Amino acid sequence: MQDGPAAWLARRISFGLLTLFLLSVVVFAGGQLLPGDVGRAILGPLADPRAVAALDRQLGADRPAVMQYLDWVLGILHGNLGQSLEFRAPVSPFILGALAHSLRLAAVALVMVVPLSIGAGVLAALRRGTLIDRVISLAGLSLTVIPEFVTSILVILLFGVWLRWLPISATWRAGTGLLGQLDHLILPAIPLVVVLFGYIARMARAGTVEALEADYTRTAILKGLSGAVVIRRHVLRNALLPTITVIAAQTSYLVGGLVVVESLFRYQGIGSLILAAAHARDFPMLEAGVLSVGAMTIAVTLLADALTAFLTPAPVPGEGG
Amino acid sequence: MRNPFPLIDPVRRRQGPRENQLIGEFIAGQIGRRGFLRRGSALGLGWPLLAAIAGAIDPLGTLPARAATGKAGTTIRVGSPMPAGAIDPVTVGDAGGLLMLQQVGEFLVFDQPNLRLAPMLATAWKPNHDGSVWTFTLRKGVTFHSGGMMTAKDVVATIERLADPRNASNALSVFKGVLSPGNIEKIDDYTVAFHLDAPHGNFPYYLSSDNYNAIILPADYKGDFEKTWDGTGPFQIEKYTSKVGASFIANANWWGGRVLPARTEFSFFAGQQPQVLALEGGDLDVISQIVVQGAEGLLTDRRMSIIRLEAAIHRQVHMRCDIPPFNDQRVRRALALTLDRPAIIQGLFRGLADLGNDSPFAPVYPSANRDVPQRRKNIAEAKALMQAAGSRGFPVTLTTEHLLEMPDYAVLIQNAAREIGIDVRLKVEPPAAYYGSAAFGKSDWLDSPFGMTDYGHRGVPDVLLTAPLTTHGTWNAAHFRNPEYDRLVAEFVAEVALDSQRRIAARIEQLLLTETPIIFAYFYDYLTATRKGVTGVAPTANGELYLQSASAG
Amino acid sequence: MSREVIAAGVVPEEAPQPSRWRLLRRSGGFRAGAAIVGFWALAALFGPMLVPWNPFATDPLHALAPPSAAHWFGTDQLGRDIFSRVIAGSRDILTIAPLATLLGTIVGSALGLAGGTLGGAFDFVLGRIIEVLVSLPLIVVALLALVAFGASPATTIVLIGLVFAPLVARTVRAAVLGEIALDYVAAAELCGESRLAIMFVEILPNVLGPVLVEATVRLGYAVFAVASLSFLGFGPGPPSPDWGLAIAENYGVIAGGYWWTVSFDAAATASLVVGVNLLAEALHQALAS
Amino acid sequence: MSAALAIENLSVAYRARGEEREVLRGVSFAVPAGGAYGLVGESGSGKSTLALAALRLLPGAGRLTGGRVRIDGREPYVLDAGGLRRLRAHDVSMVFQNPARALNPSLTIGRQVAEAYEVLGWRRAEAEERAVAMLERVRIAAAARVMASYPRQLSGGMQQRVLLAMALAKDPLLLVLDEPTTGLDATVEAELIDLIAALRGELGTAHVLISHNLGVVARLCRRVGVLYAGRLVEEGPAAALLADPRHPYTLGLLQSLPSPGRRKDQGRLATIPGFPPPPGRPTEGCVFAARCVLADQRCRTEPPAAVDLGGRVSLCHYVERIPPLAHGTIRGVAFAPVGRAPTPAVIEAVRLSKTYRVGRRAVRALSDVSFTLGPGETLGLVGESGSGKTTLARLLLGLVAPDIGGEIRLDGVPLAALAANRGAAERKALRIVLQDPDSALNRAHTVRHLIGRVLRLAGLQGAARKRRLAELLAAVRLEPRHLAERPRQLSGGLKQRVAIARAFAGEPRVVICDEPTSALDLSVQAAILNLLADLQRDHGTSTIFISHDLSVVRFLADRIAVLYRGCLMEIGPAEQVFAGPHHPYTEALLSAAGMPGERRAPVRVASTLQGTREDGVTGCVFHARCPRRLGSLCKTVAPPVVEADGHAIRCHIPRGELGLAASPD
Repeated sequence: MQDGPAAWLARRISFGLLTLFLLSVVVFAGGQLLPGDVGRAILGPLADPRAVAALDRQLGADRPAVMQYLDWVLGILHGNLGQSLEFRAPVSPFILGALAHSLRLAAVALVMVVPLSIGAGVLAALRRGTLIDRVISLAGLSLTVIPEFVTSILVILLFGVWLRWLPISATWRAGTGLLGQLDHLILPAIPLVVVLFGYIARMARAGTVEALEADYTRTAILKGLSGAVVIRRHVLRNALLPTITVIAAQTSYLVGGLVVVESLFRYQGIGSLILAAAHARDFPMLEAGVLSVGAMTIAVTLLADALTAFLTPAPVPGEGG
Repeated sequence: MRNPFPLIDPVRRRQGPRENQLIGEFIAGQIGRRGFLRRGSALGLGWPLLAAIAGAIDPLGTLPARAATGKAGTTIRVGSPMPAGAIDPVTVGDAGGLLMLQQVGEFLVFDQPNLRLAPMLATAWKPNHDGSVWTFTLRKGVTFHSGGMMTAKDVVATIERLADPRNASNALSVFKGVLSPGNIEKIDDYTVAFHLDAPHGNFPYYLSSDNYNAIILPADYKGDFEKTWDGTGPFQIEKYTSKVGASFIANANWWGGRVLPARTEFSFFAGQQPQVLALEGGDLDVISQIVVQGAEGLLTDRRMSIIRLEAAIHRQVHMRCDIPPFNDQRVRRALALTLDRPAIIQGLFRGLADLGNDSPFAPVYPSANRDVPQRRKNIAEAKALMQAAGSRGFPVTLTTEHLLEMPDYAVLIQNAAREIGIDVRLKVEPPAAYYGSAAFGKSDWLDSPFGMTDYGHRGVPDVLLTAPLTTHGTWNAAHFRNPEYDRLVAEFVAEVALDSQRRIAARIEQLLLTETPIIFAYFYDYLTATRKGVTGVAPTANGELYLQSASAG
Repeated sequence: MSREVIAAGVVPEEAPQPSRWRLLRRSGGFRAGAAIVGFWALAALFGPMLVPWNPFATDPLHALAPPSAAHWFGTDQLGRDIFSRVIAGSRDILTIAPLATLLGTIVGSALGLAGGTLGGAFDFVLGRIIEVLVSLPLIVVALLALVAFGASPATTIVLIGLVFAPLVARTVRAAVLGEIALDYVAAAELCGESRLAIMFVEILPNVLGPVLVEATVRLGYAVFAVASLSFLGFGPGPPSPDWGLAIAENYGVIAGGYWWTVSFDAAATASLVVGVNLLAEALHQALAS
Repeated sequence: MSAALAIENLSVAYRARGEEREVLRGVSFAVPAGGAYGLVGESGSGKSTLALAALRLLPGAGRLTGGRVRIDGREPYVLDAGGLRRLRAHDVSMVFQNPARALNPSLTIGRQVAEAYEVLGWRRAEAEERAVAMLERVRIAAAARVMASYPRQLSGGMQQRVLLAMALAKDPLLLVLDEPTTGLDATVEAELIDLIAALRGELGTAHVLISHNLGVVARLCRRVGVLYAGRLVEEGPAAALLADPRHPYTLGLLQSLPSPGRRKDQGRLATIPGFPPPPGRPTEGCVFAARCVLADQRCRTEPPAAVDLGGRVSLCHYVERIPPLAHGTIRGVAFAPVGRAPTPAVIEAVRLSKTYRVGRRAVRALSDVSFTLGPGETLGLVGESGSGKTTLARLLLGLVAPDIGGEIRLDGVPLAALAANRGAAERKALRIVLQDPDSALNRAHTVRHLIGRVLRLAGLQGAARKRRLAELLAAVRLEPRHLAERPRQLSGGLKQRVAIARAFAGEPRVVICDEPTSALDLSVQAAILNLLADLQRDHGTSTIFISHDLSVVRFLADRIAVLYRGCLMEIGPAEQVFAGPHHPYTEALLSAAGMPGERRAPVRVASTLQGTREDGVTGCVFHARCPRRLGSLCKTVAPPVVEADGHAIRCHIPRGELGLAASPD
């Protein structure tokens, strides 16, 4: 926060916008390399070439690519995300719907994993060197790297097919209450919890160990404060700060990276939407999907940095020298 | 419902020409069940014989008349493929899209599972002397969901819309060279005449449920089907969410009588695996179509029941006849002889398929000829042919799509070909990349010397005979040019009478066995899976699902 | 002894620190990780020759047979021996993942070194590229590229490598900035050493520790990504015995009781990634101490 | 009244990588109620472990292997958790070396100090009132503002005062101070020492002070114990022990201190050969035998018994042979005094200034400094942290460019501002030896590469290079076997020798030494100072010796310059600067750096709250803290520079009235 919070915020936001623009150009360039064309993608392989040409003309997919990109950018400036070629309908309802789905699943996963992993991390630190510490560290370490589809299949089999406790497909029937929706989201959230548990627990443990061994904790103990007060007032506050950044760093994965889980649990998240749009060469949908994930990640990272900076005010400029 | 004809053929051998003529017309659906019974008895055929033939050929009778047996008012939960893009009767071309249309829309004629036509929105249809003009009489008292009555002007407008090239209709490839825009004549409010470009014996199939774009829409349809969902069928739209699912409610004033279930719910799936798990997990009652490969679990699961429909779904393994290494027909025949077809059927489909005899005439087609000897695995003959052709084996790349069981079938071909020295390398691509722009020179499908392509079920073999094999066929991946073959196919297509169709079929099958441009190893059954206790679910081999008499008990 | 000599007196050395390599070898995690990864590496190299059945031979009549004496892991839908395929299946993942990581680490380190030492515009651009890539999930980037360029081992390697490069660069850049703050860099500059010499002779040796740790961590992620990509159908095509592909083809069947078609491939994938991660963790501990 | 702290036969060991390493063995001493006991020892002697052991604060790996500790009769190792907590809440306190890390960064000072009172039972409001009172008692100005600020907003001195307040809140029986003032500026250290002494008088708390600085211990403690390699080698009344040591190690320590007036031309410093042993090395016999002048076979095999000398104890077989050693003159080659006339100056700095931009504010690190350096001459540069001495060094080396108007001339020829733009010869002429050898030497390279590279860059090849390398090794007293080793394998002293060898490798004209010895142990420091003096004599190199330690500068420097907040306060021949007249700031520095045995009237500067920098001040930068301030004159008018035979002073006060040093004894 070298030159005051307002300037810092402005700088970070401008960087964010620049990155988003860069992102849209990269996606536009990438989009051109997709094989086949929209008309063929909709009408199917055996459709009559004349029909394909007519459909391309109708959708305007036959215009030069740069024109399509410029129109799309103009649209963005007027706040409309453009028209999906494949569904011939405005893109925004699809994107918002998919984003809402992804955020809901991400929220459920976070609500399950954050307290669990931070609790485990702090416990492991408080009991460092003992068996429980090794078990938590090893579990965190190995679970984190197991690909989601391995855990998902295990979870589907165990809870969905054999025990039948929870529904397998994560898409709830229209009109089910919040609790009903939650019921559908627990199974797909489990693989995410398994992946994220390791990251957060390890960071929480490292932070707590560092705080426990810090001099200011020794000062607190020497004041004769009780163990609980020392932990609560001095250790935890400094220990859990870095975990905020770690959790924020998982945003792009949590929001857009769950293509595997979405396909297994039949859940229409933003990741699958982007992949489908790529297959169908639905350029506006693809661009809007990628940018929404990008914007979401930048926003959350910005928020996390601001929160961290707020909790530990940076040194006053002009110190030392 | 196995192949009905073995039962009938011995009977027919004992009948005279006129009786056979009648049976042929009844089989070809040119006369209704009651007409057959009436004229058959007039010809002196005994009542028990007539009933047996009628029962074998048309067990369902006209669909609606079936007695509904299950519990009323239930909700049927169906797993179906994800529709590709917007639901639009004119452009739809994928299984997911057609299933949605078919829930609300109806066709003039219904192509039953036994490939027999039954009246739907048209009560009767008859050709003129040479089959170049077909006249349809429409059913009275049919209302659209939006309230209007269905009359000839709606039918004319609908078919006109499909035949017009400016409308990017998927049905263009069906009507090409058959029906041109402007030749549809409204005789009166309930009669329509179709003037064809050339005589077609099987034209009614082109307006049947076989051609999924041909659901009848109101004349004033403006192209916004996803908002109106306006059809005449037993169900009306309740809610549609693209990429997620759809739900329909019973249509109280459906012309076909009572609709048993209160609601039906469709959930869209990107692949078969999640659907199988959902059915096992109790989230679904029905899966519209499953393929044996990957769903073996359902076949042996006591809690599930499988509906099997014999069908003409098959894989065409083409070998380009115009360039080496397959320009010599002896090499092509040698390769065809390496395949152990019964073992392939057992391995890939658990036996749920018919043997293919390297021609489009699937056993399910009434016009297919039984007498042509079935090709079997014969390595000795194959090696002899290779010797005769002066070839000691060669490397070649088999290009195919990553779709259902095709990659595994390619692996089986790879191992079989190795027995006569042909070293096959596999190139498996996503379907979109395999088809490319679906034009010669710009598509792996049409350019590769050795390729495998998936073909869906069709009510009649006509399109399968013309498009992939005739000299100017648009799908002629094998680059097969044989004037003799072209002449025979033109003759077959024009023929109305079933018996003459079967005579021509025999000569076509014989020609293709010698030339073997394309290997047809199997025609696998169309399978629908349901939970035990779910009754009245009526699928058809081209992907439709009639649920008006279904109940989730 | 004159005081002069005493003053210069022989000096007792500090107890030499136990070499990091011996420290590493003693840690349990390293031994376990090395055993697992070693096994799979051997399987990848010599597997196809040693396995009881030809992984590609099909036997449709004995498809989906349960584990038996003949077929230890049972057979798959085409009657192929699953045990042989699991052993042979390690070859794909163990060629693509390490090569991708190698590419990513080399390019990443070079970028990180340059970014850290040059600073200014280059560093700014590098920072923005890193931000773009971090804001996009790895899987989505991979899928988009594979859809565009068509899935082949080469594209996968280049793709994962280039996606990892900026992430490696970020770590290396941080380490380089740490080194630049030390005086020996200024001392080198004063002695007139060239910028390149400073980067590669002075700084690089001290940054190799973090690079090595980052590389092993990236290897874990690479294996994770390659397995996921082949599960989604973008890995090697049939008839490859690749684990992700086998799981994708068979997981629908296990509900019907054919559990063996998926469990051994899944166990193999899980064991490999855990093994690699144990190595990374042990290395990290050894270098950090 | 039982002793505030009684330690009998205490032994402590650490578990590291499987083996058990003993750090303390058989330490016994007692501190009466209200007493003041000093513990002296170098790094690795175990003094901090002793303090932590006394309060049962040993880290996880540490373990008490023998002996008993009693605080006011109660035994911390016997008390249960509640008892221990009560002991800490009411009777015992400790203050550590690094104040910044001992305060919780995310809580305000007020919260942390009030907390100490809340433990005693006061309610929040009452506790805060008492906290403010205690802050004022430790002489913190604007206590209310400090209560609301965060720890890192305070200077080192301020932070230590807050910790002291926290420690004394409970009015403890025993206060343990572990290196409380190390790392602080001399003037700040002096103020803190006075404060601690005053508080002990007022509160009657027993103090145990741990330090490696004999001066500080002499000023505060009545009794002193000397620790070496985990054993109390000597113990007794402070004054007697420091004046008349009865153990070779204590004697060696005192002799290696550049005592007042000692100068390089009067002969080399006495050094204790070798280096302090790393903690936990098992030794039979006397621990000091390896480095002791008197050591013989008996010392190396038979551990010495404690010899009682009446109120004093010494752990040595030959106690009686120490006094004669103390009075013998130390032979050694004296340094020929350098020719006074610095004709033509090697280095000439003209009006050097440097302004750093920090965010929106400009901080003037150096303003208008000019001086000359003759061939073979040593210029001592003295100043506290923030005085700009390091900035000056970086300017000379060309690592940083001076503000416009400043210029550096080598042999009369102006040098380019940045090293990059200077010629190879010019770059070779200036070399630097830095404070922390770990940072200055690339830890990945061997010693051969570190030194050899400079030679290669200087153009020496093949045989010439090998010969030069051997010469340099001998010059810095390194063995050829060290060539193959990496910095990680060498001790602090050895590493600094390598750095020095590298600096002298290219035959530089000027070597700048920036605090070369402040990171080293006392006994090792002397050897390095002798080495620098030798090299300078042998190579005729001019040196600029930067340090905050006046005694070290006095030993080496021919001329001394005093810097304060970027301004040159005083410059002149070493003797004249030490004798006086002094600039008020120099006077305060000299008084703060009081040597053991030197009586000097305490002159203290007023302490100001860090961060109240008055930039752009027109008058003297020292006016805010100057005890001899002439009202508003110093604040507004820039002081003139008055020069008399080479000794210039920048001050308004006429030379006659400036302070003079007391007669050196």
